[in-house]
Amino acid sequence: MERDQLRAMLRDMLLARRFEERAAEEYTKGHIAGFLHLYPGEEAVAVGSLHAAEPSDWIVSTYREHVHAMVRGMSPRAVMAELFGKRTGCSRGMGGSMHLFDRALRFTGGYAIVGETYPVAIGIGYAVAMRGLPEAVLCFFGDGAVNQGTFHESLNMARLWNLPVLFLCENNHYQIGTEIHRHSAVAEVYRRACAYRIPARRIDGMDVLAVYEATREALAQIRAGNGPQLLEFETYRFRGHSMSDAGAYRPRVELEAWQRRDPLAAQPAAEALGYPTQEQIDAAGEDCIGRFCRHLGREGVVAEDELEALRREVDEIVEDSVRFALESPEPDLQDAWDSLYAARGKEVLL
Amino acid sequence: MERDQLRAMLRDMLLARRFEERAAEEYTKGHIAGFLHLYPGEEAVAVGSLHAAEPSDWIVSTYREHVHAMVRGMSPRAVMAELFGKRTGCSRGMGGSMHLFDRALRFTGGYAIVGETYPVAIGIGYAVAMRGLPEAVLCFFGDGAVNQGTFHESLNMARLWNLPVLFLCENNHYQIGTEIHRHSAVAEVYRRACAYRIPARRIDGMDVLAVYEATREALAQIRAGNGPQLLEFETYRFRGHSMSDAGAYRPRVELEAWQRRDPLAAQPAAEALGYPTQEQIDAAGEDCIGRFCRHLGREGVVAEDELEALRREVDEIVEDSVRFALESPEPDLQDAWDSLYAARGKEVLL
Amino acid sequence: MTERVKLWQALNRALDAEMAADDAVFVLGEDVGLYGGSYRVTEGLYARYGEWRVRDTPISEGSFTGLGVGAALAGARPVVEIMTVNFALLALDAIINMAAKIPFMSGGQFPMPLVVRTPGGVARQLAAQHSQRLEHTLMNVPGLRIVTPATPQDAWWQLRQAIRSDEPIVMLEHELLYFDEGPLDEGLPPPPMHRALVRREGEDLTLLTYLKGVGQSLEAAERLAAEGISVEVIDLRSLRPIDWERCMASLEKTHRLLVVEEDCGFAGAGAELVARLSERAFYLLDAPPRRVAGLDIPTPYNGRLEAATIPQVDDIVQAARELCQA
Amino acid sequence: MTERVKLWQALNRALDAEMAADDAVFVLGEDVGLYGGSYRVTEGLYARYGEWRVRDTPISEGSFTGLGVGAALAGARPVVEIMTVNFALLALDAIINMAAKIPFMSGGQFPMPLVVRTPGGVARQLAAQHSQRLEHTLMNVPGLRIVTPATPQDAWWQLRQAIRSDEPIVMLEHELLYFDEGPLDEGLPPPPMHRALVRREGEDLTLLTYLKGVGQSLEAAERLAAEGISVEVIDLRSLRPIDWERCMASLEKTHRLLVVEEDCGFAGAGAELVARLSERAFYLLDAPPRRVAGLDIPTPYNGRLEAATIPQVDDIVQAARELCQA
Ligand SMILES: Cc1ncc(C[n+]2csc(CCOP(=O)(O)OP(=O)(O)O)c2C)c(N)n1
Ligand SMILES: Cc1ncc(C[n+]2csc(CCOP(=O)(O)OP(=O)(O)O)c2C)c(N)n1
Ligand SMILES: [Mg+2]
Ligand SMILES: [Mg+2]
Repeated sequence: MERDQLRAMLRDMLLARRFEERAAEEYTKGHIAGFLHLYPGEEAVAVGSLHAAEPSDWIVSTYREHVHAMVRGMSPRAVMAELFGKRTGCSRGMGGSMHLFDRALRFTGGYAIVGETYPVAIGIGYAVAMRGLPEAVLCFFGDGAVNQGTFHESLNMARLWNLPVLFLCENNHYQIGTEIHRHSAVAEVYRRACAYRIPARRIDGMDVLAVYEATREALAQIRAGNGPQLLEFETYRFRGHSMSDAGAYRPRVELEAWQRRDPLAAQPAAEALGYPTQEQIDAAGEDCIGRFCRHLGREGVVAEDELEALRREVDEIVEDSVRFALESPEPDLQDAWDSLYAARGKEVLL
Repeated sequence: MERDQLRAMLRDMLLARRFEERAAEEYTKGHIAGFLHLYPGEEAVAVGSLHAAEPSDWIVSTYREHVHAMVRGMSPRAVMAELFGKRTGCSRGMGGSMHLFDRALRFTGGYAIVGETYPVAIGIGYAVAMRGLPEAVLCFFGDGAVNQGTFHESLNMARLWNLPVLFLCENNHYQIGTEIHRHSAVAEVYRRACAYRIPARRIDGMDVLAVYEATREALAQIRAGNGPQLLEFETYRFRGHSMSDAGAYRPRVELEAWQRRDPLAAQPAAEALGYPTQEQIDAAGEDCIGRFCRHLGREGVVAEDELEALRREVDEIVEDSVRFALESPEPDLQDAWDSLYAARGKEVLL
Repeated sequence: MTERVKLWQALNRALDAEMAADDAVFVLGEDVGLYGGSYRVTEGLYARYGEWRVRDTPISEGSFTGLGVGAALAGARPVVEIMTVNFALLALDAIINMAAKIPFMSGGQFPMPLVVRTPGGVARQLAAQHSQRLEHTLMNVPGLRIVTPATPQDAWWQLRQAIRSDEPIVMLEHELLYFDEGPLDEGLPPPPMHRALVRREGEDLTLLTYLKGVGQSLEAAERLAAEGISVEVIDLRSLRPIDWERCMASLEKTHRLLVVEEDCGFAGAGAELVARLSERAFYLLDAPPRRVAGLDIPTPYNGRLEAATIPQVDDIVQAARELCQA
Repeated sequence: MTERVKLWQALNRALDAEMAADDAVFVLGEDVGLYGGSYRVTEGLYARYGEWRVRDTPISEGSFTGLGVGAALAGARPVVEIMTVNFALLALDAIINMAAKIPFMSGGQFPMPLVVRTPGGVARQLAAQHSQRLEHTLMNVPGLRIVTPATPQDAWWQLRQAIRSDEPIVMLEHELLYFDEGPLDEGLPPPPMHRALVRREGEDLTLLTYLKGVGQSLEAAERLAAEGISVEVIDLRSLRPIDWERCMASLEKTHRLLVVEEDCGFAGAGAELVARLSERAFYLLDAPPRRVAGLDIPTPYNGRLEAATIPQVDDIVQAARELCQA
């Protein structure tokens, strides 16, 4: 892989973590409201998979999608402003945290009803396949979303018509407070794909390079016309389900064990954020991002001082996004009506 | 198996065929209206499976359920009268062909929205399991119904909580006009159960004894506390989907090939109904009901004259049901309101 | 040139015309292809346009309606057929929470050129689960538009307009109207999609209705004319938006309001009609407004009872008579 | 003995009381068990009654609501919690086509002792997909009953009554009321479940409302009293059936009707209220009836805009003022 790309991935991961922690702060201050679902712990999934996608591909995501949006190319300003409900937000302040959209980036939302991403994704895939285009659709969902009927219905249709859809499960083992063994009769999500003859693999979602490679291969298969694929990424969220969830249902030891595998924990940044120290992580043995970092070091991609520089860059970007959001104007009611009727054009209704 | 039971099964199959053909006639005469989904060709499934059930078990069926109701013990009178929309019908004329109910028989409907039988069945199973009773639920559905989201959702919960539910797929290879390979990415329905760790088998649904044995074994497993099971019965409907369907989408050769495997075609009765002759069937080789009949002959269960007698008995029962239905009174509007508010009892609303 | 065609044929021609004109248009639903559609609406299109543009689906209403939403996001123009509106209960998340909200939630970035066609109403003894009417549920959804063609000419006009619109539109069709015949002139310029049309002019009473109610009301008006009661029958043609100006203009003349609807009366489509016009035309009305609507009971299978639970011409005649005496 | 409790606590106690009294009663829904319920309503019950009677479910609204239907058929008394009403769109087939119709379709053989509880309404910047109001949809379903407790006392009474009823009942709760405190006397004998209650007597104006509208309307009435306008505030407590007699009695006194509802105005719950009362109280009304309702637009995320799309106390005050001047 290109050195620039590796660096870009590292940068995106650092940005993602910083952005989300900062959003949490702003939530506490009351600048952000509603449900706020944060991504810390899961960065390797969005970063690895979206770096493997082409600009002509389409992205469909959930309510936990700030990082997907930014890795896809949305500016942190547009995302933060949307979280603030400002007119300069990517959805003009109408959508908020759970409904990020960007037509130019083919980022088609931002869905907050669990299980909606499947039909949207196969619909886009259908439009693509009908026209014979070389595009693919990346469809994100959580482990809890797998039990929604639309999973079943949509995967069946995806295979039946060989639609170019990559199903990406962010298996963080929890459906809010319900652990996967308590919500799924089969806890290995990838095994469910057998009911539709969809090729599927389980990947270590804490290993950004493994995520990247698996996604690249799956997309290659899809572009070769072989129909849908499914990837399950095992990961973990370090925070509560949303800002209103203290996460008391998770054993403390479980949280700590996963934090040791944190893709970012090996970074100096981790300390500042209060995550385990380098010593603790080293002592914990197998650490997927430690491996990524050693790799980066060995290849001379990122030296220690460069890492520091990256962190500073990322900090500044996030601070800038907060300033931008704070200073941006609020939308007015006319913006709301315009949003609702934007597609009406010159159509005369009555 | 007891000789009486074998005879009873044969009788039920003959009755089923005769009843349905007679219902078709009455439909043509205008005594029955609405949708009328008939069962000819599939008798071995209902008869084999329901003979294996206990009176304490629960039955949940679809809109193609006249035969299930009668095999379960509902009188042909009550069923025919319901098809006629009469007050003496099992649902007082409110439900009609698609909504047969009988509380005493634990026959809980008659559902006309495809995919509804699963949640109803797991609900009954839940109530049973919560109380630790030795009862099981038989849940019928078609091959087309497998693609409804409720299949997925319900099977997951059934396994998760080890509910005592037997899922019985009547795979007649068609969802109205859509052949199974055009509606299901995996055309072997039983294979879909793997996504829920539910034990599943595919059975020749034209072989009433195989259906019976498989059901008995599955129910034994369920009663032993091993959780849900799924059986797929391969079968075929000889008529259109409903009375308003001419069935033009099916290749003629396909229909004939399956008629050769008709569980009833080996019976003298078959000729009278215009189905293939004994010679044609013998020439066709492998005929599952021919085997059943040879078995019955070999064991001395049913001699040729007894068969004739059975046919006459069945004819008379069906004719009686038609007379009864014709002569029965229609419900009035008060019956309708009483049906709606039957459960209100002494409750004061306002 | 005016021909006489059945309503299903007018829909069929509208689909054909739009599919020929724009290859972004495609149709999907259960048995719309090889089988030709349960009410023949898509007959012949499969042979003509192939399986990608006329797609037979599994029984997965929630997801194939959602598929329409996704396809619309990617620039296609899907026409989803939900075999009957009874199954639309399984697709309401796609219609209400996705199709109707995405354009808004995206700040206006994404148009939603989706049409959902679905037959409904009380047909002939299909019993409670197959006699659903969902007018009211869909009417309360901002972002959605609802059209209700009652004639072949409207079916032709409104389906073409709906396909060309960039907003999500539900077309409610009535199962008993498909085989009704009426004039169709393909060349006639269409009125706006949501405009109400006066089907019969009258002086004494404004009768608002839609779909199957139109024919029944015209029949009732004919009989009432013989008694000297002159009824103005307005076919709403659209339930969201509603052509209030047309309704008000009529009330200014007649001062009496009767609504004929097939759905259950309590909180049905007629509720909004009566409510809004009571608010707006309060000083115009000479008598209490009235609804002739379905009874508040699930539909019985028995034929006579079924008929007793939905408006009949007699009911309309009687209500109109009483209203004019009030 | 009267205590002060929060509305969620009253619901919690009602569940506890009924579960203790009858072991056929069980609760199910997402995170109702180990987690204790997203709005704390089921807190403590899991520890007390175990997993079979307090069941955490997967995200499968359609099927676990249907599970409730099946369990009710087999004699259990399920209380299904749909985490929020927004997800009820996925469960409408179970509620409308199953729960509400089975007793009827079976000719009255099967009771349906099912309760579906679900929080809804516009809360705090949850955006369009999470600010759904489904009053109108459920109101149009014969066979269903709908209660809307606005106080801890009603929550306690109505949930217990609902669990004891053999008909399917949907309890709509408002997300912003759970943490409101109010008096609860567990021993007080309950009024009938669907009876409307006058929360404040008045002479000039009848104000009908429910859920969050009750508190807002009382606040408005207080302000209006200072201006000399005397408002009778009626908490409907039930949207199906509606206590028409109570409404009529009030109108006989006040001759003016104002409806306050949070759902979108077009074809919302208020439509039936205004329509029916315009029909029945035509000769009583001195001024056009009026609705203060949500705007017909999906709910924006932005906080100020969100507030602008739903009724505020100011809106009620102004509407009442104008109505009394009319
Ligand atoms: C249909 C539906 N039911 C319930 C919810 C409430 N809810 C929001 S997120 C969530 C858990 C989803 O878990 P998962 O799919 O694993 O995603 P994660 O949040 O873990 O990323 C639930 C139950 C919802 N939004 N939609
Ligand atoms: C949800 C829903 N969608 C569509 C229909 C219309 N419909 C009735 S039966 C049927 C085909 C069902 O096929 P299958 O499950 O194989 O059962 P079969 O009729 O072959 O016994 C369809 C599409 C329906 N009743 N319900
Ligand atoms: Mg999860
Ligand atoms: Mg079939």
